Amino acid sequence: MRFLLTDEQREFGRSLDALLAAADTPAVLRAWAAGDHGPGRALWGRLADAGVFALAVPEAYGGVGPLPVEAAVACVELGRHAVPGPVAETLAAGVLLAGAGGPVAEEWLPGIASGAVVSLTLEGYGPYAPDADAADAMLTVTGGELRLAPGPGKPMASADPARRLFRPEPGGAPVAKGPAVRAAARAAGDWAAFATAALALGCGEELLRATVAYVKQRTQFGVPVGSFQAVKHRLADTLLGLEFARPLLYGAAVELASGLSGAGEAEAGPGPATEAPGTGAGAAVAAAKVAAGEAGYAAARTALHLHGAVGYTEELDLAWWLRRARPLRDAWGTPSACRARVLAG
Amino acid sequence: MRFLLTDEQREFGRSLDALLAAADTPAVLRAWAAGDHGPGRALWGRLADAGVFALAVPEAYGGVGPLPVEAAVACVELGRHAVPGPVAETLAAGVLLAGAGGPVAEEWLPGIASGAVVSLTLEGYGPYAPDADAADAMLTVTGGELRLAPGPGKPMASADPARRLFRPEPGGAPVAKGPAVRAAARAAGDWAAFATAALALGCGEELLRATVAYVKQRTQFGVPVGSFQAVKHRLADTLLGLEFARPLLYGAAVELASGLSGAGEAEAGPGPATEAPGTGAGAAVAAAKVAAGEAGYAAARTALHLHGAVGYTEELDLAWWLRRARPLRDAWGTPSACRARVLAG
Amino acid sequence: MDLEQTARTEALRTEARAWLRKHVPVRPLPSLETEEGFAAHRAWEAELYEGRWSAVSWPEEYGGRGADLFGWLAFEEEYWAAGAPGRVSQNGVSLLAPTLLAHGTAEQRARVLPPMASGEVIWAQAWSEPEAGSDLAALRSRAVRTEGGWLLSGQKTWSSRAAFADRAFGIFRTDPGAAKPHRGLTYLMFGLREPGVTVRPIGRLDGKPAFAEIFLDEVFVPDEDIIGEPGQGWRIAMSATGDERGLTLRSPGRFLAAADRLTALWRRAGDPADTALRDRVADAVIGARAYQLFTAASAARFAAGAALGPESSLNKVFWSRYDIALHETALDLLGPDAEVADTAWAEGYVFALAGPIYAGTNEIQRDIIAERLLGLPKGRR
Amino acid sequence: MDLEQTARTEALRTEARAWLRKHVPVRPLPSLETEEGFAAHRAWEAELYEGRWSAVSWPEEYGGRGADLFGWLAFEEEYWAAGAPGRVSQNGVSLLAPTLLAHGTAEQRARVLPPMASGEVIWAQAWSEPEAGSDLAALRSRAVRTEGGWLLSGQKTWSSRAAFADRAFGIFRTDPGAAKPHRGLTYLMFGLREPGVTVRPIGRLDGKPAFAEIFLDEVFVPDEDIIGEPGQGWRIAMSATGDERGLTLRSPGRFLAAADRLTALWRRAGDPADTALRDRVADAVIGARAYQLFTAASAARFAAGAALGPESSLNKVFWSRYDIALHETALDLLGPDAEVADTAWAEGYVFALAGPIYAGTNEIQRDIIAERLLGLPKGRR
Repeated sequence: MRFLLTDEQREFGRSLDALLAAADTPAVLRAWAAGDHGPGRALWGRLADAGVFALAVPEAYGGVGPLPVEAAVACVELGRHAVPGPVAETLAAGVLLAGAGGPVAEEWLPGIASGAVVSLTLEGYGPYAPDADAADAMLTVTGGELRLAPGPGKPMASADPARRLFRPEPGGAPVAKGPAVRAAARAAGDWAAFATAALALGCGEELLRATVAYVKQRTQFGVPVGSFQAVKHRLADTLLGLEFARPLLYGAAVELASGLSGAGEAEAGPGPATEAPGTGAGAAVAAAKVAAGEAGYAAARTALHLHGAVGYTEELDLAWWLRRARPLRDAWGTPSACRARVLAG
Repeated sequence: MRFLLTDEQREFGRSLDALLAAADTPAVLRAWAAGDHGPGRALWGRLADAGVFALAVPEAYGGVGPLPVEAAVACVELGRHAVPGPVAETLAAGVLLAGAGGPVAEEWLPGIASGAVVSLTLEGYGPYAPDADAADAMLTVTGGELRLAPGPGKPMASADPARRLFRPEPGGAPVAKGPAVRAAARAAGDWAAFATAALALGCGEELLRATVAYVKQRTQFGVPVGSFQAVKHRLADTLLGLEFARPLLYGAAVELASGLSGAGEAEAGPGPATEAPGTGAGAAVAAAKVAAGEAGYAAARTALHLHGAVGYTEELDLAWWLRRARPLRDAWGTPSACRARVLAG
Repeated sequence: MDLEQTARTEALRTEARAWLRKHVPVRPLPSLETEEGFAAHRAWEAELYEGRWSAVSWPEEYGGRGADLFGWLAFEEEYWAAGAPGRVSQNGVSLLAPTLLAHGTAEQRARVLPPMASGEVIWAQAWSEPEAGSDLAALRSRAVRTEGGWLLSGQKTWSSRAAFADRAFGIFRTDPGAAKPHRGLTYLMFGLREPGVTVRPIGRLDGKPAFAEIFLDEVFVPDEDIIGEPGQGWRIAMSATGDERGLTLRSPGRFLAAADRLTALWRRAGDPADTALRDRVADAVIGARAYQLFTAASAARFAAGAALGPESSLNKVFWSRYDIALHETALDLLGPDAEVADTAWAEGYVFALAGPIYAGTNEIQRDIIAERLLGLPKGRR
Repeated sequence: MDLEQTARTEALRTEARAWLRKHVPVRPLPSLETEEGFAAHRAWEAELYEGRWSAVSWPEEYGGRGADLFGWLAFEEEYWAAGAPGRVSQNGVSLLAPTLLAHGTAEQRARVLPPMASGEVIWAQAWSEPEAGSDLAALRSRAVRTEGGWLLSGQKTWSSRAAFADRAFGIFRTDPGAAKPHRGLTYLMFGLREPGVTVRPIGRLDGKPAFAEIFLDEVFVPDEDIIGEPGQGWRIAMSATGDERGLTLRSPGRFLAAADRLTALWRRAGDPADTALRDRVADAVIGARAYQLFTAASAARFAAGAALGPESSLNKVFWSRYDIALHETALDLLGPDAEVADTAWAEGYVFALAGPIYAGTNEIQRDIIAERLLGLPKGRR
């Protein structure tokens, strides 16, 4: 038994960390929030070169996937560095299109593997496609029909300014339909939740790291704030939440991997996703999502509180992480919806 | 506006406190738990002499009630001193019988005012009549019919050893029935919940007091345990819970008083209680019950934790309080049932 | 024990309700934390002043109604129940004004209070400094004596709404050699558009310039704008954060109205089968009522002459937690729309998040509760 | 990354499952914390020993199966899933035995371990003293050198199950003049029925004599019952509370089984419309899985040679909170029957309440997490 990342997987994470640390993501986020998607798109290109988006795309379409463990490793790093854009949606779109197959898969999957940006809505989840204005395509699935939305519709501001919300405009001809699309949409929903859980975990890790660093140097009453027991215990609880979410995330990755590998042929073309609602992978993803989402949000509440007034502002780069923890907690399955799913199996 | 106890009310509380402090309630509790109700019955007699049980009995039947504010004052003291026996049930029986009227009221109400012990079950609440083995009467209301249960049935142990649970044996002829009984049962249920809330608040107060005293003298690592910030903050939160439950309790008392005074004639004989489910008094009682019940239970968890191993034993008198906080939280309306009632109005 | 109000309080309530019904804007004003919204709220203060509602607890001579605490509580209940706008003059009315009434001169009161109440002059607080958050004794900004007044230099921060306000008040170090850091501080008022003042707005998490940094470079303050004696600033400031301040920082009326709005949202949008959310809505209703009654009891004790002291720490911890829980519940009720910014709930949530941080962090409040209400030994914290 | 087990682990699991299916008593044994229940559990240990299941991780020569951590985890999952009885030999098997295996002599191991595994000799720990709870360095009980051994005097307390146990182990002060209080302590084993020993049972909150005080008055301990060298007691005791101990104090199998029972209770007795309780049941399921996977990852790192150290503090805080939350959920599901004592859930609840207190209070664990995992400065606490 080896419930540990391999050396290669850890090295993959470290290389993404290095890439992103050098990328000045706060500057990229500021541009993205101002409507300039150029630096963000360029960063996506580099992440695609590093192999991130190919992880959800089967080999037959120019990818290397599906590789959920590696996807979790990657999304934790992207979350830690607050990469803007519809990361979870694009990975899920890879799974959706691979499951749907046909011309639309041929058309879009190689692009996803090499850095195309895709937003997505699925029946049964929230109505908003994030960052559709920055996306090359916006997919929707309703009633077992997969469509390319004709336009993004009117943007709405999110609590996270580096994120805009769109209700896909209705219409557009179906590009795939039937039971394969339904099954693929279920698998894509699980992947979107799974990737979002990983982003939330990474986001929480960075919030904790930054807060620990802050309370070590910030003094009040002549001593570091981090020497007060109330502060220490709150940070200990924050770490506890994150560290017990992490194994659920990787446990879900293992479940997703075993589900997918059991249906090898589905990777090469249309075919039923192996798992029905309520089976292992879906429940495992839901468990990971609720734990990581809540832990990331708790980390944000802790970070905000322990930074005091300055944490309540846009002054620190920290604000980018603070504002996305809650959307990540709720996207692709609120805690309540996830808890219901855990027991539905 | 004067949302404060009068001097007389405070003096009443102080005198009960003095009476109970002299009564060695832990010894009374030990006897009660061992099945010897003598010392407990004697204490009830003294409490009746002090006017406690007359507070729920109208003047026409030898009482001075209903006086809910004074009843709250009294029950907080009885809770602080962990008086054994069906206190809430006996007070509620007073309200029930006063509302039902007729011969059964004539027969039992004067006795209640002077120290008779009565247990009670009401439809819509839990099935157990506590301490029926120590009671002079056990009342039940089902289907709008008030009965004297023929016997207490088989006892079951409660988590609080100074309390036994009985399911009243079925049967017995109805001694009153009809809409007046239904209305009286509703009012009695509110009174039982209200008195239980006051007992819970008093229980929590004593748990906090004892714990504060303990952590001031207990040292670890060379300093009083009470100087650790984690300990201080936990005790501060415990106080907060109790202090914000208290005004809800007295607020409910005021609501009960205004409901009752508006139906003055009901005090002298059968007549509808003035308030229907969901109206002010019921919702106010439910709010007080959930707040006091949760605060008392939180105080018990805090007390147990901060006393460390010795708090986990029967060695300290504290154990009598620790073990009743949770039954008081759940009796006559669990937190969940009370929250539903708050919104039902 | 009763909850009856005096006839005077009830008359005030009735009059307020009638006036508010006629005057409260039908459409919500734009956010108070924007330039446009600030102006709209300033105009609303003028309207309130016109009706003598902008500072009900002040003496009548300055535009108030001489209402006692119960009158103020009743007015606040009516005000927020009517859905009336946020109070842009709050810093002046509830922080500076009590200080002036207690420690100012008659001339200062007559000069400062009426334009404060009318919204003509909006006041910002200049309290915190970058190195002095919870630890006010670490203040460094200084006032140096000069001909006919003082010259202020230094930096203040977290000044709410200073981006759009007119004047500010705060304490400054006038005697750097004082034996203890709490001494040698002086309470001063100054104009935010005077030479030497630079105001740099600070964006709140939601991007709104809800507060600012104030840089002061030899800003002249005439003697007439000192409150109390030089060197008494700390004592004066602390007395203003005392009993009544603790009671009036957040009125129960705000939370009663918010709990009502939450209940309405739940009845409209909530899944009745979702008892997890139902329980949280109930807790919001219960908490608002608890806070209302707790405050009523405190006000009654205060009116009877009791000192409240550290009780206000209970108050602070309660409402700051309550406010966040209420808004989190609302956001969870909204489902996917919770994420949409620029809604009243989203703005209220961001506002609530500051609660545990400002006006004494909740850690400090809980230390005070433990040490001063429970008598636990002081630790090193 | 995978969750595949080795063939050896799976073989152990399969064999355990088959054996347990045949042997686990159909009716639950009486409570372990009563005299009758203690005897019944002792007999069950003999049956386990017969099947070589009472100490799977011990070497085969002492009655174990030489199972590694994964084998032990798999066995525990099967054991608790089968509804098998609580382990009356636990203190000996999981606390004293690892110490003997690491620091004892071959003679001690051969003499002590087999009767421990068979339940013939049940061991109690004699660790805490009245004045030394979390602060073990304050231990006062002493061992004084005598001909061929030592004489123990003093008082130990919170000794789990000492009321019915046969022998005990603990550390005693042998050198009162040692420079530091941690030095001068010696690890000893002694009989609870020896002359000079008085055992006073202490009732747990539910009245059961779950632990006891041990009074020692010149109790003779022969040299053969010292573990390690005199003066090394602290070091030996600490090494036994180290890595593996942190992992094996509460097995995930216990909580997986408890979460399954809770889910079954909810499906049977729960109101499906009550999402508030549903969410808490889901959290129990999620938490058990999280703990299982967290432990699996720790075990894998440990097997790969890593030191776990303060990670076990995360573990302790997690399971102790989890256990209480799970039992509170069960009691809330039971409604009015929650109050009835002597049910399995009620006994489990009382047992769980001790979690945050023993084996290092959760306050101390959180200090360790903050200081050693997050690198925060030591405070005065």
